[in-house]
Amino acid sequence: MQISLQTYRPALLKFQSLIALLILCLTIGLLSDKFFTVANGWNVLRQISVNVCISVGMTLVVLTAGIDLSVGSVLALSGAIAAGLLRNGIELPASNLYIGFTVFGAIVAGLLTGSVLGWFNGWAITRFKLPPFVATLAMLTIARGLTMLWTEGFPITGLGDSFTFLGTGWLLGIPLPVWISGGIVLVVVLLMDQTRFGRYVYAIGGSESAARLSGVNINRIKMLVYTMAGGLAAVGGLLVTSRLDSAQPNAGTSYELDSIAAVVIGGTSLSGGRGSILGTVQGAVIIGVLNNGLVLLNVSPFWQQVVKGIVILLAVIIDKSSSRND
Amino acid sequence: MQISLQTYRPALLKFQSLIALLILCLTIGLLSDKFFTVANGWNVLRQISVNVCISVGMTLVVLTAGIDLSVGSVLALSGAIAAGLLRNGIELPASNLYIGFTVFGAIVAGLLTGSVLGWFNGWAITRFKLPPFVATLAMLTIARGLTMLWTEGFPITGLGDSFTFLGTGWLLGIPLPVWISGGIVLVVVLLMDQTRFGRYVYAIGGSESAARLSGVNINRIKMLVYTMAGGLAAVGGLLVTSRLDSAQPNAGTSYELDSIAAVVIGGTSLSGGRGSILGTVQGAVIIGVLNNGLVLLNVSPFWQQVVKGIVILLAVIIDKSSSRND
Amino acid sequence: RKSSGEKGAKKVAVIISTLNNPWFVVLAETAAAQAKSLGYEAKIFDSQNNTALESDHFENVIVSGFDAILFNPTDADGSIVNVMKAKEAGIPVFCMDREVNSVKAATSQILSDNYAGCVAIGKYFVQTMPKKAAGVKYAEILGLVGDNNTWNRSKGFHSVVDLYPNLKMVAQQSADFDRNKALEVVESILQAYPDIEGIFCGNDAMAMGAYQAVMAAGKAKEIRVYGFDGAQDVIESISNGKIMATGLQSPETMAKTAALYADEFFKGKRDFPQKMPVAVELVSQANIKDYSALTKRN
Amino acid sequence: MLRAENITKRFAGVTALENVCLEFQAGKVNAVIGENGAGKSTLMKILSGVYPDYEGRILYKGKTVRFSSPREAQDGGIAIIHQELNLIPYLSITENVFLGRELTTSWGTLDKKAMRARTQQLLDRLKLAVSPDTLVAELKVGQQQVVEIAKALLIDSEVIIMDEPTSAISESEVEVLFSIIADLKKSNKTIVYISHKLDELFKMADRFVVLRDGKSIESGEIRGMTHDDIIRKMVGREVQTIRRQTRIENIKPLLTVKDLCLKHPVRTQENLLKNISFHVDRGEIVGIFGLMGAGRTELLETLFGLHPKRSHGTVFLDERKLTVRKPADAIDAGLALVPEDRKKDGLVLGLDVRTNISLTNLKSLEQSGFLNKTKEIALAKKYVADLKIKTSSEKQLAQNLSGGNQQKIVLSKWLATHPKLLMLDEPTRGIDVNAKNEIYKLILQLAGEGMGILVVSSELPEIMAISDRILVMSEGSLTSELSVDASEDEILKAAIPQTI
Ligand SMILES: Nc1ncnc2c1ncn2[C@@H]1O[C@H](COP(=O)(O)OP(=O)(O)OP(=O)(O)O)[C@@H](O)[C@H]1O
Ligand SMILES: Nc1ncnc2c1ncn2[C@@H]1O[C@H](COP(=O)(O)OP(=O)(O)OP(=O)(O)O)[C@@H](O)[C@H]1O
Ligand SMILES: [Mg+2]
Ligand SMILES: [Mg+2]
Repeated sequence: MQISLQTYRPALLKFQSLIALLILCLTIGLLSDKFFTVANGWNVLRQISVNVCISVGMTLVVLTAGIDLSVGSVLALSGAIAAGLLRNGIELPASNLYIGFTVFGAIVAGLLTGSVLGWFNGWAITRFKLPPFVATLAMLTIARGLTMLWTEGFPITGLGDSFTFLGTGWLLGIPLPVWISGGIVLVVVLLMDQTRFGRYVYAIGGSESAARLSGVNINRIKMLVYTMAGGLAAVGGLLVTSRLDSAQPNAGTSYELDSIAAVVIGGTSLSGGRGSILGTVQGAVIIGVLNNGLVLLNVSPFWQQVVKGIVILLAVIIDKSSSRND
Repeated sequence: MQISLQTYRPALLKFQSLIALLILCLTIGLLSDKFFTVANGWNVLRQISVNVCISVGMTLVVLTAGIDLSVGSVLALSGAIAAGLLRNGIELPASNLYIGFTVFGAIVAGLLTGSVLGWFNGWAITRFKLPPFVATLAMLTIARGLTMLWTEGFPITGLGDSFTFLGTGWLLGIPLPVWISGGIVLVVVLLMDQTRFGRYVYAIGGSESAARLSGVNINRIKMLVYTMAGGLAAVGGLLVTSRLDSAQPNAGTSYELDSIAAVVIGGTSLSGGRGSILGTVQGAVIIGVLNNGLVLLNVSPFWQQVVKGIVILLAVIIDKSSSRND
Repeated sequence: RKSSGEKGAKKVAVIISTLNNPWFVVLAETAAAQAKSLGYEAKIFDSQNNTALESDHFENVIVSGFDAILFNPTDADGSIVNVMKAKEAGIPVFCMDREVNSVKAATSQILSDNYAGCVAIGKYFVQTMPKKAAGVKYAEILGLVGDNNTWNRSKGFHSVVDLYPNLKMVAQQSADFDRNKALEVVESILQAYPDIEGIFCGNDAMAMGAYQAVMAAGKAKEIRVYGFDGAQDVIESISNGKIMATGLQSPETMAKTAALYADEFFKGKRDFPQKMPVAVELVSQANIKDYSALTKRN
Repeated sequence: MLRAENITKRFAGVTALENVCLEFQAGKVNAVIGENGAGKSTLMKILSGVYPDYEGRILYKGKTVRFSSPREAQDGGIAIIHQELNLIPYLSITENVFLGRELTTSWGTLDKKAMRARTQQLLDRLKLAVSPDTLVAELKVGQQQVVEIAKALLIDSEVIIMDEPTSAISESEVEVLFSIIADLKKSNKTIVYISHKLDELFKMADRFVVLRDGKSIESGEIRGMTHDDIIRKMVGREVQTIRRQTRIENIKPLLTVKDLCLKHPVRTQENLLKNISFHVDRGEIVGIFGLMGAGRTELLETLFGLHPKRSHGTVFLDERKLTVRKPADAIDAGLALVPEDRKKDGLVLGLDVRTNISLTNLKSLEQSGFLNKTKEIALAKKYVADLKIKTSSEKQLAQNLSGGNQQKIVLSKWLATHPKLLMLDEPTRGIDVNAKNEIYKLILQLAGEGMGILVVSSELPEIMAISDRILVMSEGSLTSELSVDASEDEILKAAIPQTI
């Protein structure tokens, strides 16, 4: 089992064209002496960890030539379910039953929620051959509606220190969310590079018919991919909830755009088959550094959006022209 | 010049599989006697006219295998520019110059704004070979930022009756926005079905390399398509602004999702080359009827989103299975 | 950490829940302008109604050595953690308009009371709606259903209105605080319930949209529209007799007070009132003359 | 070994197979012959589990089987090389060869080393000199076909179906494939072989089965048959093989190319085309022969304006200097290119026949800005009739036609522009003898009308049959110019690269 970073897959090479990111960091660093500090480094990494979790799942989906618009709502519902169960448990007045939840139980319930919603996306897409855009758009509104119903429109707060530790704690000098998102990246990179599953994901995106003729069980892989995307959105939901000590009913709104942006800026093609997890991480870092830098540099909020758009354009243009010379 | 509705293009046939829409209308009609009234009919048509304008442009873009995420912000900026010029004109304190704008002048300026932004999208995409997702995502934030800068975050109101007539007036018993969106649909259907331009759009989406070898100037067609999408978003912006008698800085937020939803529900493939304008209109009508019906039936806002998601899923499933039997 | 700011002028961060609504733009810009006029550097952060983004802002603000935060929270509960973070870093936080549900977190909270404001509107609503034996129908337009301001306002309103069984709410729909959505929703409501006689809207943008729908339906005479916020165009509309009433919560007063508190903090004052209520004034057809100055504001 | 009984398969509107009965024997090479659209590929797809729903039954080793997926057929020992290339472009050769049957370590992770080594062996055996790590997208069509063959050889199957395995590869690779087939035959495997190259069948096959219009017509031993016998059985009537007869010598030169060079897209020091100079006369057919990767496709593409930034040299058409910056310029000047990869570059598969034919020619169909559909339909119908395109109507989607008919559409769309010079890149790849003859006839007729024609082909017999003059390319240079009387040896010698 050799891990070949300097390897054949051009998408991985892509990660080495970090020039755009470097230029961005250097520029911000020159303009603000607060940027290159350890505290700010952890800051940026902690801030992007939610987007990284979601975007890793999104990358898998996009690699199969699909898309998942529901990640933001799934994030919200998973976080709300975990918070609600932790806070209130389940009461069944009819049978006079009360089930309490431990932190661990609530986390498992949150992850399950996300995975089930993701599984449902996959089911609708494979069973009815729905365009992923439509199926996950429907899920976007359904999961948001369910979140509203579950929370009745109010945030669920007061979740206790052991739960909030997840989003705010440190371990060996590194914030816990960074451990979690880093761990997920590592596992999924291995999965994509070292297992059949990874191969099949690339193969389906490259040519679904050719993959089918080679005996790949297309539907099973797609179901898995969407389920994973849902599960990873749930991880993001748990992180957000625990970081804020509160499940917000409108959490995650428009996260799908941020996450697809990270995927695409990271060089993964929306038509599938080409791209990499590490590229996506790079994309998420670019977005995170940009958000952080604009604040550090005191750019006015209205100008921020203009600058952000222009920098994203430039980053991708630089990235494209630098990787062409490889 | 014969218009063949019952024609060869299978995507046009798609429009004939109206079963899902019919079922939807009948169900709502059975539950509310207010649905099938003339007034409500105009209501729905007027409400969807903005989405129809945007979605016609989006259909062109999607047919070339692209996407335009910037329509909502372009709509906002175009409306704001028109409203601002109409209201305040241009003052150049340096040269002591003041240029006033007539309603017509302001409308032209709004349309120009949208077209220029669209042209810029096309330029970034063809010149730097950027993925349309990235280029138009950048434009989404840039145009929103420019709108905020132009309006300083405040709505521009008090635009006068001759301007608001555009969005609120009636002509021959039909609301003006319906005339406008209907006219646009007619013109673009003719364009797609009866001209070289339309052929080239389908050819590029079907196989860019084959189109290039056939002597199609790919870049020119793409530039045109994005420019049109921008211009049509500007029409939408003028309609919204004139209807509200006010340019809202946050107008059009997340309209890109509504519009892509109309396109995809209407049967146009996101990978390009297949689909039709009339299908998109059908998609927009489904969404509009749904929004209207849920309010008529006074479904609770919490449940609305859940119901909306489920109905969209069902509509596309029914549509798919009914068109398969054609 | 605090020494970093000592070199030059002190830095004040203004963190605002959203700039997508003119009311909050005024709040933010007044706070920043006031801080600047007191000789401090000031900088506005837009949380875009997103508590997680707000949390990012707090972290960035703490790292870049700001000395005080004038804060308009996105959420009463979700924002507590953020305020606590600043407190731990020794940075005072002054809440404006919206509160955080903790007495220990913020240095001081300068608040307008949405609930009480809507109680006042509810009372005025009951007074001004027609009284008929058969009952009177009305509709309510909610803001974003996931926003707790939406519910504070709705509850304040209903705490009064629900005591009068003659007033029947036939439709309760959301329009996301958006003028265009409100216009469309009310258009549809008017199809289903053409006989309503009042519409209560969760903010003024929606009230304007609702009024336009009512006008277009030719029912401006029969249907009374009520808003909340004190936006300028609604105050003008009240003076023109188009809209019945709104709750005026003055963003300027709150912003100026917060900036002055920060100034006093820098000069050594520590005993601030935990809550400093700023009354929500009912602006209505009855008392609009008292507010004529506001309609001239540009 | 493998028997089909009364197989019927219907697609929407088409009956592709009707009561087909046939048998394939072990230890033999069984050739399936038939015209384009006869149903050969469809039958093979049924045998290999791609189409699980059909009528009739299949007996395999004496037992009735019904494969519900390609996977089941593979596990049962039936491997297939599909006619359509079925590789994943952005995976490497190794990854493609092992797709669906990856080797894993005891950890459950991929055993990349073992797979790479095994692929290297296969490539060595097939004499394909590229690294197993190369992405398939970077391979030329011919090389991709070799990878397809490698994929089928990976598992030790009882039955190996080859659906036109040689349509894109050149003589030397064909030789390699034949020696492998001979080995397989020795180990008593069943080989099912489909090809439109009749010479191959005589060299290789033991038995033949004829399909015509979806029906099984006849089967028997190859021995004792002649070319004409086979063709008669396929087509159901006599067909004359076309050969270039005489032509009027040296009229005016039409195309003159001087010192054409083309830089490598990445390694800019290197030239893919090295100082190419030649000419084509009016009414002349010039054949360009070369081995895979000789640069023939690039030559045609450069002339057609696809690489304006990387190329230089002078080109004259009708004694006027030609500046071609993009295909539209080339079309306006009177050039036409029938590309090598008809599915990707030649056609828009999702559009119908009419739209494809008129695509190059829409300007002439315009009337006051609108397309004249009556004219367009007439144009499409004319070419459907002239070129005998087999299609249900001109509204049929291009993707539903058989390969030969697709190629005729590509030809139609270019003939509709009335070019002065027609460039054809592998014009008869995957096309049956009958259709091939029709295309040859057409080429000769066009030349007779004064059109200049430049044909690239990897099939020597084809080049020799229709050319007036033969150019040979090797490694980006023009190595020889020969007359049609040249011997095969001479041509091949010029084509073989000097540097190894
Ligand atoms: N998926 C499909 N849908 C509709 N018709 C089809 C489909 N596949 C094949 N056909 C039709 O079935 C018939 C047989 O096609 P098939 O591909 O088996 O021919 P073939 O003998 O392999 O021809 P060739 O020599 O060109 O490869 C043709 O008329 C073809 O148009
Ligand atoms: N895009 C490319 N990048 C790198 N090398 C290329 C590219 N295109 C072609 N080549 C190389 O250029 C050389 C000439 O290729 P070309 O396609 O012109 O050959 P050909 O004679 O037409 O062969 P074939 O019979 O396979 O079509 C080959 O060595 C090929 O590998
Ligand atoms: Mg075939
Ligand atoms: Mg070639």
